[in-house]
Amino acid sequence: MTDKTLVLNICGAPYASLAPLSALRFAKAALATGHKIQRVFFYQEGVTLANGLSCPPQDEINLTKEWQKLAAEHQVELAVCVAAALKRGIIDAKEAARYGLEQHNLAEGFVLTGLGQLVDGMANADRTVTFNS
Amino acid sequence: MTDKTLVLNICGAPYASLAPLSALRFAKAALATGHKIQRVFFYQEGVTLANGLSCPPQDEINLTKEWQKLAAEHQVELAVCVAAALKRGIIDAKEAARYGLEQHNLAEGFVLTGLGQLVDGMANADRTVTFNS
Amino acid sequence: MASLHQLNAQHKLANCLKLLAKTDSLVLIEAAVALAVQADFLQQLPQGVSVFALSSDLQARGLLNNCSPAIQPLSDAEWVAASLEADRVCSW
Amino acid sequence: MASLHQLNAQHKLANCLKLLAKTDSLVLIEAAVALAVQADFLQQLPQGVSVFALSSDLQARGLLNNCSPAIQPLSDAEWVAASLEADRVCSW
Amino acid sequence: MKASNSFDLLVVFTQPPLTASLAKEGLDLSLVNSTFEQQTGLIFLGAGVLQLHPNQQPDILALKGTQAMLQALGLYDINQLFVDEQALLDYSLTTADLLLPTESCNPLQLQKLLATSRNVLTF
Amino acid sequence: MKASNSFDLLVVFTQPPLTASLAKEGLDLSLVNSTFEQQTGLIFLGAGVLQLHPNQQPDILALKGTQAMLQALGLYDINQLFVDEQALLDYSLTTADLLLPTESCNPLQLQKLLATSRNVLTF
Repeated sequence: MTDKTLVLNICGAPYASLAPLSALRFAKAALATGHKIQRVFFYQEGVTLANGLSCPPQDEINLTKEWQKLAAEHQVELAVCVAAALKRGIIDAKEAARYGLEQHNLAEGFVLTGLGQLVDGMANADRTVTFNS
Repeated sequence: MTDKTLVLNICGAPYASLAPLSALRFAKAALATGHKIQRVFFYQEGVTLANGLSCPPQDEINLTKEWQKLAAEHQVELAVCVAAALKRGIIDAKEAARYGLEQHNLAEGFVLTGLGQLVDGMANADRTVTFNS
Repeated sequence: MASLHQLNAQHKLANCLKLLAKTDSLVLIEAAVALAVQADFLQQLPQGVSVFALSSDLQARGLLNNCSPAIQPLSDAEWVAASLEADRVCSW
Repeated sequence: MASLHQLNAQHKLANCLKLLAKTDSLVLIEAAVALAVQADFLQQLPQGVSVFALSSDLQARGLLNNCSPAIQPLSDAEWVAASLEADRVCSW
Repeated sequence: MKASNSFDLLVVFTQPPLTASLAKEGLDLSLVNSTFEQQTGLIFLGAGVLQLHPNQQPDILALKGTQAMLQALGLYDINQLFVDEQALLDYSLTTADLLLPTESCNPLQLQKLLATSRNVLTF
Repeated sequence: MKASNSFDLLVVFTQPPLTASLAKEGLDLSLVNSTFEQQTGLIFLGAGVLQLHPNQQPDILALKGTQAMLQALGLYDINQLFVDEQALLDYSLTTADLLLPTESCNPLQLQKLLATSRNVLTF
């Protein structure tokens, strides 16, 4: 049962759902028991975790930072569905330029990408686990 | 039944809910039948409508722009709960400076304000109508 | 002192029914208009409750013609009027 | 070819039950752990389904000690193991 | 039941604890409402009665929970808490089990609270 | 029922039309899945059967709807659509009423579809 490859699919927003927090618990437990998280995909409202401008109260968990930390420590890819993100106003510098916007907000460590990355992940990982809103 | 004062309380996000769209329909019908929209308050996930970086597909309705237009034409106040907004990464230039952030994204025409504006609205309007997620 | 209950999702019906008095009204909006074509919906309501559903929401989902005759379709203007006629709107 | 059904909200139970085979398992997570202390929950399930609930989610809500003995609390590590032992995870 | 209750705002909690931040946002609003000298009543409906379940430990999930806010209600003169009698039965609870003093209400009593309040918000 | 079905991905629709953008996002994923040569099956469960209700006019709400995407499924070789027999009864529908050809399934048949698919996503 050790050394399996996992893909996590996060579809719920922080605050409106517990999806990013539950997925974080799952990811930590998976890594601690010898498995690999190949990719975390953010779809639907889940893309809002990648908003780099969120300022939670100081005494509350900052889920965006927690995911950035986990991804950096364990080389986990944080892939954000670009179509879902643009609709919801999560945008990197490159897309902002393309849309003529002066500001951008994609948090460091997250990458805008296509739905194909989720499909590829589901096809190749040993197990895909979704966290809904 | 004419000339009543209304407050609308929008608690659901665009895409994840129909709250901003239903409230827009309600507001247009209310204005068309002679009533006044004193204030629109955005709470919970509703604050994400005020994200000025959202780029919906060109063939889809842009709800942020629709609300900006309605507000400008009818002098409607678009009040966004500041605590709910900061947590979710909806931030104006002033708050961004306070938090040491280089970017900001509050859409034009929306104002960050306290929950007191909702309480004041409910206490004084003839009717408050909430649009949940 | 009647309330207008505004229901926007089917799964919120159980809680709505706890506060729905027989002198109150219920308006189905958004995806909750699906209840208007559901076989056992009306018999769950207390006798006497007036039930409305937003016309545009029904029509957008193809349900206007299947809607039970006991449920009255409302234009957006009638929705605003019903919200003002009631003593309060309780949104679920 | 058994599935692990991951349920995170009480109101999704009705749809989950439509796909829940008697050889499948069910894990209650997040606020759905409230089902673990609800009087008529277990009798809605097909005979034979193994039911789990996340220990931390129960404890965070004060429900660990009230949880039915027929429901097995899972640590996060056991949750991962259960997700890998099943043939697939169906998240509601 | 205090039959003459009439609230400026009735806040209705319908979800179990730690369902998104719904309960927290409902309590924030209740407290602000009270600072505006508006009479506030709270109803715990359906699974919302679990908001008052004792021994909650939200810190286990690194979450904040609402226990401190619930304890603060009294300081804001919010003392009228009503719980859904049927929900207590569904979750095998009595009012004595709950975190705060509450009044158990049958459907007609709950409906009367709504019928006599100026505004209502559900969370 | 085509007993030998075995899908790489089963996409389950559970909500009525125009419930947020859930159905659209499920269909987007189905189409992309197909372009990756992955076998895709769709189940319309509970109120999800209304996704296939005829005469939808989402433009009345200035919304886009999913009719064009549903019509495109065949071009992507997605022809296996299954509907929940009980839900058809609940909404007084038959498969003949629906926008696309579908197969009506009882609970055991629905459960078998899940048991023989590699991955599943619910919308």
